[in-house]
Amino acid sequence: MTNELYIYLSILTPLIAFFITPLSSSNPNLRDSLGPIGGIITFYSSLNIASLYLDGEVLSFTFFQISETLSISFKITGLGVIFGLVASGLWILASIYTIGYMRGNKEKNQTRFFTFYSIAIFAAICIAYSGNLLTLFIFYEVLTFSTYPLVAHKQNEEARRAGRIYMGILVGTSIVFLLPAIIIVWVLTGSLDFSTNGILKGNISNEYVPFLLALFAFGIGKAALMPFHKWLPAAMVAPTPVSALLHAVAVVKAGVFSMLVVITYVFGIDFLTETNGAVWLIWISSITLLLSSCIAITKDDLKARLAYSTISQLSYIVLGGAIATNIAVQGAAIHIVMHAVGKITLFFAAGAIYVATHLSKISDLNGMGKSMPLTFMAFFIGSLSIIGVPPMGGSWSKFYLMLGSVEKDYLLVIYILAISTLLNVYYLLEIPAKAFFQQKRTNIQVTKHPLTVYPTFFAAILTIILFIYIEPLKDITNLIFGN
Amino acid sequence: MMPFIIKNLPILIVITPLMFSLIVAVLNNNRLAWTLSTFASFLTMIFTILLCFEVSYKSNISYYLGNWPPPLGIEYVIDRISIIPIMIVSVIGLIATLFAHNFFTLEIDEKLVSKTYSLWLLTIAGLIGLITTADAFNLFVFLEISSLSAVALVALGSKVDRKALVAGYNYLILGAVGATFYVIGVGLLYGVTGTLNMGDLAQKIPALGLNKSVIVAFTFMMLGIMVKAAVFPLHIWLPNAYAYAPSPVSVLLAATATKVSIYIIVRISYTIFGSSYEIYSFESLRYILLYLAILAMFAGTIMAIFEKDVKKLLAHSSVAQIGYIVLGISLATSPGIASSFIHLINHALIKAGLFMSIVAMGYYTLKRIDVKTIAGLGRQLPITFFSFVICALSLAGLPLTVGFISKLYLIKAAYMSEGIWLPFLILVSSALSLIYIWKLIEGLWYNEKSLKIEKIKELPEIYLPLLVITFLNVYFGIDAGLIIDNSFIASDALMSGIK
Amino acid sequence: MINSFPPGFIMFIGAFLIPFLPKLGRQVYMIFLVLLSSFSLFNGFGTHLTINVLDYNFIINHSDNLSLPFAIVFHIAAFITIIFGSHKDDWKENIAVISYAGAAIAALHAGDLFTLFLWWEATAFTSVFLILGGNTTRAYRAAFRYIVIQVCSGMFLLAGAVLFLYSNGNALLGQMSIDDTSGLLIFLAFGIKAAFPFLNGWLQDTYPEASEVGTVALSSFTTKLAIYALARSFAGTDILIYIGALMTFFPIFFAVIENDLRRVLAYSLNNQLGFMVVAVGIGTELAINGAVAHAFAHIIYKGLLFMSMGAVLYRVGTCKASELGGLFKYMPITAVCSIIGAISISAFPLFSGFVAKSLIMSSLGYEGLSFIYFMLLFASAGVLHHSGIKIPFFAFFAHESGHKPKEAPLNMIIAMVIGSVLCILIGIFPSIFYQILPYSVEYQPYDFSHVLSQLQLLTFAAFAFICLWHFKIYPPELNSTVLNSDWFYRRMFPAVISNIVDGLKILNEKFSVNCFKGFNTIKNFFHDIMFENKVIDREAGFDTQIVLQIFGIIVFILIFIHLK
Amino acid sequence: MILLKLIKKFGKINSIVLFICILLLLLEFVGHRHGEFKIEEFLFFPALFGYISCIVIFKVGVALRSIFMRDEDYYD
Repeated sequence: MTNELYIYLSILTPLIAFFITPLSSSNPNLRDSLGPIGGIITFYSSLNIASLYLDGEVLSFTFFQISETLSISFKITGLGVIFGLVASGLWILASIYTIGYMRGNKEKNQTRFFTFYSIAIFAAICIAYSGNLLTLFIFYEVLTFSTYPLVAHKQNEEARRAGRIYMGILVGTSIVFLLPAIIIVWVLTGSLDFSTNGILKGNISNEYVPFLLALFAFGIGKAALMPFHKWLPAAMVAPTPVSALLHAVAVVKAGVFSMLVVITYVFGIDFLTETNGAVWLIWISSITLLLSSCIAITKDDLKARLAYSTISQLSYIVLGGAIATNIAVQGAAIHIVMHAVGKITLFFAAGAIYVATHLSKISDLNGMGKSMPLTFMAFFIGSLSIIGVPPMGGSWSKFYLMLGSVEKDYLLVIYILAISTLLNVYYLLEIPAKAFFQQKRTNIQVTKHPLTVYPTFFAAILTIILFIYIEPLKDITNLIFGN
Repeated sequence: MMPFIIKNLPILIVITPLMFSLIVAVLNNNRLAWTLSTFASFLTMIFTILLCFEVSYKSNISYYLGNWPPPLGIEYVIDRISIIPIMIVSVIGLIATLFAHNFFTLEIDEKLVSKTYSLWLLTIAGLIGLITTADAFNLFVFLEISSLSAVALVALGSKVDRKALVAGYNYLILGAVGATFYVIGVGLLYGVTGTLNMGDLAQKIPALGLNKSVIVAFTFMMLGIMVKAAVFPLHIWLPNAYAYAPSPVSVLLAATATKVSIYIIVRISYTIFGSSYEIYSFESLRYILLYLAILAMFAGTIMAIFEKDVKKLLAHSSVAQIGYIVLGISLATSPGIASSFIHLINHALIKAGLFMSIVAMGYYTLKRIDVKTIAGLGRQLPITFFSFVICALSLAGLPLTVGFISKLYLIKAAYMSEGIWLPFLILVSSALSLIYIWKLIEGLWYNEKSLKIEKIKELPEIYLPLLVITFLNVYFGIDAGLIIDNSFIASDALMSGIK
Repeated sequence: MINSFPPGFIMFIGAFLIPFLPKLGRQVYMIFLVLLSSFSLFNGFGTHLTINVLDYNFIINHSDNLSLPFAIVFHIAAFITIIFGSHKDDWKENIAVISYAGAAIAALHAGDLFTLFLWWEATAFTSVFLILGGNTTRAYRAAFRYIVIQVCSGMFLLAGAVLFLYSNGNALLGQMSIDDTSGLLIFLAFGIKAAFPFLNGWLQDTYPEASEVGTVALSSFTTKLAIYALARSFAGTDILIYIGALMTFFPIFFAVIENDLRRVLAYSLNNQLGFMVVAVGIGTELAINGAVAHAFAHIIYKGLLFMSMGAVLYRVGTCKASELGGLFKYMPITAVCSIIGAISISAFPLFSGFVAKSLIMSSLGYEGLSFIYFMLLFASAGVLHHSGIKIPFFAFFAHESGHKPKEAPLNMIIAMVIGSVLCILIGIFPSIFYQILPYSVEYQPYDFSHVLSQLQLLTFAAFAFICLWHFKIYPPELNSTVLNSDWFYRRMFPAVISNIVDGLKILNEKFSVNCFKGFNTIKNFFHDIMFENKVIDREAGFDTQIVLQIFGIIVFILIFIHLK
Repeated sequence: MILLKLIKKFGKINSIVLFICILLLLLEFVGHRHGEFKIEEFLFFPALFGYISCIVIFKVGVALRSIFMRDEDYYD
């Protein structure tokens, strides 16, 4: 029972922060400190959950039994542990950074911002620890809606349009595709609970597997599979901390996490391998992966470029799931972590640059490296991690994905990963290179806020640390398929 | 005293509002009228709750009016099925009554307010009577009571907008046509079977076999009620009636009137004609209903998307939602009917909440609100806005709200009997409904005021009922067991009658 | 503990302290790092460090007779480069140089493919800053092309390694075959870095764009690392002989017509790599020795030539043959060093090139590959032409250019002198030099016929040049760009892609316009029906609607009744 | 005398080179020069090979100019 306390703790902490934040609006210091404190508590309990999980303890509890086969319940799974750790751990970092950003940028409506920020984290944690598809879906939607006020934070016409695209695609796909998919599973198996070997085997005839998987894959719009990827660039009108934590970590990771969960715990990778149900997904995700990289090259807006890069990276994870071997799924799970840390570094850096100089175009960044060396250094390291260069964490996941695709004899996938790496190099390294090695064109006032710079740098260091301390992560991913 | 009450509960729930409506009609004090009406609806609700307990272990209460046994006298039947709409009517009735006071004083001539309350209670009484009665002709009587009083209520909106008169007139004509059709059907049946009691009818009809007049009777009765229930192509009266009626009337009608009519459809098709299910080839009716429901889903939604007046928009959305409910019925399976019961309840909660928040906004701004004037209101009225958002999301079927539960079960039922295409259509239409919902939420939230309003203070007597409804929307979205279980019990009971 | 890390590792890690050091301390610190690193060379052969991560053994430090000579010369090159660059106050370049050298040295000690990949990528990502350090827009663009190509090589390596691991169960860096996919991929990865024909564009494209120091560093490590890798994994692969022969052959002509002297050197570098590749392809002990010896000598004399050109660039600001000339008067020491480098590369007896190249030529002779032999002989004459004569001649002699620069700075001169001395020492004492080669082979380069043939060949080639120049047949150097294999990805692919994209854009525009039109029509249609209500006039509409409605109901009734 | 004239006409360094060339040709007769292949042992073979290759390289290079040479800022 005491062990289950950690689940309560990690879920309730952001929720409590959500309730306290509006009450403390008159005291900005108190309000802003709720984030880091909550983050630390959540992260601490997530760590405990992880260690308990590694010890082989199965934690679960049912929050509410709606009907016999329908319940809101939580259960710790290997994938969930990873996602929970990522979301809560980066929350600490992001909340510190957010303070710097919001204050440095003198944003309005800060209380509302922080309020919805914590509810979004709450939803993400709930997704991580959800024990069945229904719970997953519920908090998936909560996450969508709680991030809307953040996306539309600026409240101008641009934000409004972006908000519409955001809601339209995310809610639309989830209602039109995901919900029926869940219900089909429910009807077929009579259960929505996750199981380590999948629940569909024997309950569905083989030729319908790809179809059902398609409903899931396109229904989970947060995984940003083409053609439902537009929301991610649109959401970039949000303040950068939102893009950093939510659109690089919580929201999109919730999407790919759901994909992985569906593939492993609902379909079961053995079943997918047997039926060849996920082969089409490999190609769709590969196409997404390449196309979005190509689009990223054409973008001059820093955040838009990062957004397309995110789309491409998300496809790595979906790809890992689609290959559906043990090692590929592990690689995908590791990539959730690695990409989260890497991309948050990049977004932090972008935000820090924006706070300091109010520049958002890449072509304006020439020579800025002299004024903001730490930030651009961090950006460089983060880029390397995304590209997958050792000794940054991103190289592990790429390695695993490649191993997975070799195992299944998808040589083409290896080449696609390689080409994507080249494209990554091209569009990510351009930014630090411009900053360090091009001449400054105009005189730009630089007013840095320290709370934006140091978290950025710390996140960059984290990518290297993750390269070295890969073992614990590997231990967890080993348990994805049960002990 | 208590045993007497309990014995007579089935009639008490009808007679209480009826009696009070007579009392209220002669009062001059508006506030007193409101208090009495509230008391009456409160009493009705208490009785309903008592009735619930009664039904839960007796499962079927048969009450003979004036102790005349069925074939001759009028029988009232309360069972696990009918208790659901009764509950809806009495609960929503109470909340709407609580909510109504400010609006009636504002929107209606002072002299007419107490009369309005009288009509109001009469409507409630009529609606409850419609549900409880097990006599086909008595049903017609209540049908007339409820629709005539509702028409009058709608027409009272003329102080605010003259169009209410036309809307009321329209409603009257179509309501009369519907009722007439119904009574023609009843007459035909009586001619063939010689009885008006539903139970008797159900027993006698199968023996008649392929009798032309039974078919015609069935058709007339169904069509008559379908007009009342505003099933798709017969919905023309609804948007205007809802839109131009005084605000509380919109709430009451939107939440209850059509639901009760749908309940009657269920009764007619499953109880009266249910045992002759195969003879009358319910299959073909089923498909007609199914396609009409799909059309309703899309037509209602699309009309709502293009609509600018908010109340009318909600009314169009009601058309679509009625489509969902009818869809569930048309599946003719136990899960299907259960899902339509679930949605019956949930939609009542949703629509009540939506109409209440919208008319509240109209009240504060003293204006009919449309998509343009709505801008920025959400920031002025945080509580109302909050309730509106919750109910709107519930309408769209988002998780943790009742709308989700009903959608879940509806889709499950649809998938189980029709395969994937039907859920897909349902979901597409509900995704489309997001468009108009989002239009409203976005408009309310964005800060581009088009109305020049002083700072508004929200009134507790308006927002408290609203919050109750909102709370119910969320509560039953999580603790949905009560609704789901009862709906399934009801649908199982109905289907067992067929077999 | 520190000893078990591969040499170079300390340089790589230590590089990141540089920004925090004062300017004066940096150079000393860097040299200190190189010395510290070189101590690890005395560890002896064998595997010194493996790390097990995720059930995979990374053989981090493995040294043997093949890696040792490369490691030695890399250290020397790093040392010379640091001295050569010490006049500059540029921490970014310092980091790049030292970490690049460190990564290259560490790569030599990788015992498995994944460790190799690690350092392979590291050399790419550190060296790109050397090119960016050119600080021109051209350099900036070139750097991007460079890094993409290098990472491409890395990706081939990774893909190959993954395949290799999967099919063999291990990824030890050993003899491989190009017959299976993994081997082929790895071969291509090495081939890109070794600037095989048609994969060579990046070399001539980017090296001349770096700063004067950067080019020296670049010329030393990347390509020789590739030669090392080829020697390790593909020794004796026949196709390498032909590839190598082509490599020696083609760049000669380009070098002749190229104007930028550093680019001429880059072509020459390519040509020299050809000799090594041929040797690796032969794969006998003598040939491998030749390849290693040639790489060793080549790093030093090519470094020397690049340094002299760097000094000229530093003082004059340009390296174009058409704008240079007559600098001998002003930069005599540089000129002498340059000439020593030129003589070395041309393989005159008593200079390092001769003792190295003889090994390769002899091994060709032993194997009886006459055609290749004469191709290489031809190339040797070419080397003399473009590196031996063209470089010093156009820079320091020819016609007066009008530039009157100062002599190169002291640190450059020191670096160049060290290089020159090494060239001569190797040339004079070949037997000592031969001792560090992988295999102990008895070989005597200095015999009568050998020396005489070489001298005849070279002097007559030189004489031909003199004749051409004297009779004014030799054309003037022109400002120009010479197309190379980089044209494919700099011109052809972009053009093709932009054409396709333009086409798609037009298509898309047309499509979306039509879609929009269609959508509007539908929207208007609905709008008309529902609001404008063309069918039923709205204001007077209620009654007519009712009539319609009732009519509808009756129709329904009829339908219902006739349903059966 | 003829020698001096030649030096004057041909330049000092060039003349030295010419002299060395002649010397090297003469050395051919001092000892037996053997090569890796038979053809190498042909009289004056390395000298001729060196001279001719150099001319060939030059000719081919000039010919290639017309194909591969572009303006200096071709890529810019």
